[in-house]
Amino acid sequence: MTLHRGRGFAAINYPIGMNLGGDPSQALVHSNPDGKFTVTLSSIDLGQGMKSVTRQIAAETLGIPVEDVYVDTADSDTGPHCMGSFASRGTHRVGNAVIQAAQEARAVMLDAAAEELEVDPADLVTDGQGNIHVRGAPSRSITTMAACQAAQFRQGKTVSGRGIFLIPLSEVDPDTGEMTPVSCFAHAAMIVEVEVDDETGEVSVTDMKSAYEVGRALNPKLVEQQLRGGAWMGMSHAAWETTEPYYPDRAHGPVDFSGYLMPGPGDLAPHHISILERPAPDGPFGGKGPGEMCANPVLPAVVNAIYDAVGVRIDDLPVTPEKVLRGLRAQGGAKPRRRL
Amino acid sequence: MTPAVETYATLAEAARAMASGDGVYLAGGTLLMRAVNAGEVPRRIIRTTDRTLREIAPVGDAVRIGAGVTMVELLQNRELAFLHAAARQVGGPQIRAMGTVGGNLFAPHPYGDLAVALLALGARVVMAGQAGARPLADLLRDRARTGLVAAIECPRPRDARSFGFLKVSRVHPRGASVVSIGAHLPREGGRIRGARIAFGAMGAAPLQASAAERALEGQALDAAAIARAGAVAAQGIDPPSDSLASSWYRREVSGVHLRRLLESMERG
Amino acid sequence: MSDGMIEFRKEFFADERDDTLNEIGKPTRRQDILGHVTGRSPFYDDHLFQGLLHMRCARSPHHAARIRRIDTSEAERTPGVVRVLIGRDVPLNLNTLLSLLDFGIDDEPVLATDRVRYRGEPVAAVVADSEATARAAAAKVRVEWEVLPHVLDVEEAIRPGAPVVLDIYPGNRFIYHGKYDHQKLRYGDVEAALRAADHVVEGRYQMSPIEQAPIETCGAIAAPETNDRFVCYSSTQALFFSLATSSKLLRLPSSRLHFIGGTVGGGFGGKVDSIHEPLAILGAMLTGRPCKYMWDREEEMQVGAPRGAERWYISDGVMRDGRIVARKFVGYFDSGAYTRLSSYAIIKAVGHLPGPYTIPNVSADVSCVYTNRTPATAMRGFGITGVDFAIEAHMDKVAEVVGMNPIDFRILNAYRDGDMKAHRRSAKNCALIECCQVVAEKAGVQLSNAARTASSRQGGGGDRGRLPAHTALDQSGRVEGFDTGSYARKAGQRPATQHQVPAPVAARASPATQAASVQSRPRVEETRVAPSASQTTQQPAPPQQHPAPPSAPPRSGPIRFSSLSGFRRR
Amino acid sequence: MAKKPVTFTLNGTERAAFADPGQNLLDLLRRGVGDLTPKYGCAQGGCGACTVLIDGAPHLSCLVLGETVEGRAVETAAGLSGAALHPLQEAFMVHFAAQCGYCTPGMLMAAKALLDQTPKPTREEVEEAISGNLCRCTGYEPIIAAILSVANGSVRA
Repeated sequence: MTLHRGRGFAAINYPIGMNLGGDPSQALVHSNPDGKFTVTLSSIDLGQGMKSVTRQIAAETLGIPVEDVYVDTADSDTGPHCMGSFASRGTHRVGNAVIQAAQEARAVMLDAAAEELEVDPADLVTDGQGNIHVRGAPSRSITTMAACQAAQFRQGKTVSGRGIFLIPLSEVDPDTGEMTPVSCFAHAAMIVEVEVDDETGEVSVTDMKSAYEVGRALNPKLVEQQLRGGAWMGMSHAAWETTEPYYPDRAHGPVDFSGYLMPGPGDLAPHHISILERPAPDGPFGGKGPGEMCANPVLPAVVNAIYDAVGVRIDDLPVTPEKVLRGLRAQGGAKPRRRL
Repeated sequence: MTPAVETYATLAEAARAMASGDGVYLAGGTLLMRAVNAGEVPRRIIRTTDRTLREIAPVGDAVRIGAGVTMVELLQNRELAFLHAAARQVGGPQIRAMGTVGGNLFAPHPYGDLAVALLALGARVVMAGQAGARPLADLLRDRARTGLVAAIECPRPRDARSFGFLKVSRVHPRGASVVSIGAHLPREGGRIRGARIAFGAMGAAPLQASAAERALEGQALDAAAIARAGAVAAQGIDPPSDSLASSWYRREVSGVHLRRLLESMERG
Repeated sequence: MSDGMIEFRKEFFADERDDTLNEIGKPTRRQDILGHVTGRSPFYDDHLFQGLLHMRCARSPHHAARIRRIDTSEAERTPGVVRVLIGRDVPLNLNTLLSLLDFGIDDEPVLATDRVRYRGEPVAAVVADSEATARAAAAKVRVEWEVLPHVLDVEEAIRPGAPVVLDIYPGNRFIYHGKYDHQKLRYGDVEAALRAADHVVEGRYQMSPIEQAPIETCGAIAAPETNDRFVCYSSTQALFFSLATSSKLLRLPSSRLHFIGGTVGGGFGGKVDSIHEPLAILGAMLTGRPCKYMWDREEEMQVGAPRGAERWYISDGVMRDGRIVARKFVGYFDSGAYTRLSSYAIIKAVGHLPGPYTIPNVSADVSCVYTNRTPATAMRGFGITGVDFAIEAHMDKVAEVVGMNPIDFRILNAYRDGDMKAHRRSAKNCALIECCQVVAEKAGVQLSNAARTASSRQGGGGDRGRLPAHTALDQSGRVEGFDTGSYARKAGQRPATQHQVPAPVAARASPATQAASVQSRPRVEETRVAPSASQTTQQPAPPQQHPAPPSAPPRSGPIRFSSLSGFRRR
Repeated sequence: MAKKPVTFTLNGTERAAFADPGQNLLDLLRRGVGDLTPKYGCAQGGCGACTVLIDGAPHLSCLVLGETVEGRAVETAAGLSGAALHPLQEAFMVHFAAQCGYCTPGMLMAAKALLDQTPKPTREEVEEAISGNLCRCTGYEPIIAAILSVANGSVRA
């Protein structure tokens, strides 16, 4: 037996959001009398961190600490419309809606503060710690709590805001496919290292080195969650998963997790991630959406690495030991390429 | 549609209750409760709290293992160290805490890794209410019509190095078997006497690789014998296809894995 | 910020970023993390109801069959069964998901009445006082089947004489723009460029069907609420999508529906289809009791829509120096028995081609093909993952043919700011080259000098930014008699029948500019943010009579107003 | 058809419930007792989302016949924390070891079972201990890191 090592490369870009019906999302923001804010959405947190990233976006925009914001979603009686959580659209679309709503609420808060401080609201800034003060004169300040209280108990203002984000539908030309599919793209490149057993066709992924360009990592830990978990899923798509192991035949479709294969904790490969940030001009603070593209480079990188290791091209996913073994048989054994 | 659950204090009572044929015995639950959850509900679920089912005791050259002993209990017993490699490969920690030795004999393809080891070791099955024991191989040939298993009597390999176990799966550390192999190769004067090779996931139930056994019988465990055994490993075996592997693949690699197991045993 | 496993390369594009923000960029803990680690996060099944009923479906064992008769009497007699629903109990038993966005023809029943088109298609839904009873009774629904021929492979399905999956699509392909049986991409003259290329490299790639496999299975619990409404706790990924679908199928105004969700045990695209909500609500409507419809794991894996299979053929024309001069795609999405979202995935895929590379001649013919398989739907990377696999596996082969290092080869062909893309918009905000460089550096791969010094911000545009002088067009796959919604209506006309719900912030209207530019003017991709340049109340067009497609099923009533999008269809 | 009374301790408190014939422990805990922390993921023994400890050992509550816990001690994630969080919970927060959170209660119980027996596990032992629990979001790495951080007393970011 010989274990053959190989490396494979892939690079991708990824469109953020959809070109469907304008792909809109909305947000409402309002403050309690004590200056604690609620963001109301109907967006879904599937684990990607919708509640958390919109909370940070709202806090940044309002100019208050993140602890002073709570995101409430998704109750159709209170949350305004959102297309949904898919197509890597959440951070970008909902984030922009939240910015707009928070800007409107912030403007009221600053108006209220200005009235209390008897200054021009245009001269006011927030310090992100719960205070509003005159630019260049920190002593002339009021807390965000006092400003919101004043707005609601003395001045008769609702400290609230409404936001929507919409990219009008771009028609698609039937003859040329001309369209504006989306407004921004995320990027990734990856080298995957594999070991291939030339007697059994078994493949193990032994290392991943990636670079992901995400616009801006609004929360670096949430981004890391997506990239790490997503690359695991990409590896899984490459060499484990299928509902139809003998596609297009429908026989032997798995009905449980013994038959539906995914890499276990003993199959993990170290994944060295580099994050690049080229802000999207229309993204919330430049953010794009890392949630889907993270998986994509792994699939081709794995098959390219297998070719590098033993010279067998697997063009049908998933890679199975059987496909590799048949490929090895067909070419009379391993033919390492070692191009990388 | 809703089962009657009957709990008996003794194995004998449970065995009598089973005699009518419309009951299913509940051991660790990992097989039966899954079926119940999926709507395959027997009229009667029969169980016993009989402690003797949990006993492990030496019987001559063999160890008698109560059918109700779980994988975890087996793994905690030093007398049964020769079975640990196989028991450790059954399911994840939860399944090992629940699944029993008796239940493993009835696990459908591709499960039943412990049974593979037991088959290779020539274990015998003690049925409730019956004197004596019958070969496990008999029970595995027809698992549908059988009584209630009280215990397994498993011969202890005289030399720990004469027994080896290997499980091949596509998910680690817990995955169902592409193939599992138990090999018992007792040696007398350097020659293999009474070779037993068992395969799991190569048929509806664990089965013996007779051609490989014949190839090894009377031979020294050397490279030539190992190669011959590997080459004939799948002879006469028609393994099933499933989502883990096709029949073709199982046939192709069972010999490779057998060879690797034997080589590791040769190295000791 | 680097612990060996992750690093932030702040030196790239630093001049385009303001890194002095308060909350953005901080590793703040998740808002929901305490709920998660204490097990208190409320998933849809974590709401308890007194007198909860459970729903299970009886399903087709055949890939394709005519239904002669459905006999539910034995199931109904089962003790504990409260009600058995069949197709006629569904107020509007025909839907296509993207009808909410006026895209596609209604094609899929909630419960099949006369035909089944995939193994596992539901024909009846049993509502009973326990899950076990519902399961047992579902097995007692008797159906007289007349088994029909079926087709499981995309390329077999489009051959003449193949069994027709959906009568409204006799060629087993979705119809785009009422005009073609596939979506076209035409940019330059691919055939001429392939002839002129030094090498032509061809490949065929197959993406497998994949289950989203969230650990929480899909489902919904509906209950009568006070004041003649229904509350629905749901695992949906799209609250208003599911609400609007329910509203349409149950003929209930959206104001009578109260959807609660937002805390979902994984989705990955598998919780968009809005299968459970309408049936659970219907169960509650017809019994007056809370009703839960939840898939078990086997249903999740074999009945739940997977990421569909895709087959791609790629032909590249490449010059000896490594420049790709032509790339041609032929793609088939296996949509399964119904459309769900595959029709749109193809639009998304076509807008993505030829991947992140600047290639002067590109064409694609991509078909949404119906087969007698489980309908496909969205999954992480929908429309992109499969073709990216094909493109990047192919790139590796082409790099080898021209004898280049695979990373040098990517960088040589990478798109840069100002380049013209095949969908006829200028590229901007590119960063592929930098990602390639960072990976090469980390892996110790020696790049050529040109690749090492390349930049996404330099060298693009100019000739690379111009549209091709000539684009070869054709009429292959032309069909007659279809009109599949506003998405399809491009052919010079403006969308005819859409209304936007006037949203409060959209009051400051500016004229909508949806002008069609077929293949002339390049446009920079720009986002119009609603308040500044929003598309708003367009004039309703005069009612338009759509020609009925061949043997179309009866459409769903004269007027529908979607609470999701406000689109109206006649 | 009669329901059977079952008495057991749940997170240290004596509880009584009526089990339906054939009812699994997962359903008994969730609907009979109202402890919603064990989750339904498959009812096949494949995902571990329903993991509870019975007499200290990890079990798949979906495969345990409800009435058989009579007299036994059942622990669920609901019992992990009182006034303070369990160190594992703290570690899962610090290490971002949960995304959707659905597998988390079962994962925590599998980890607790490990650390109760083996306070200083190796990475391989951690992998083994959580091998019966599926996570679809994280790729396991942060979960392993969180568990190891408790073992080596360095719950840290």
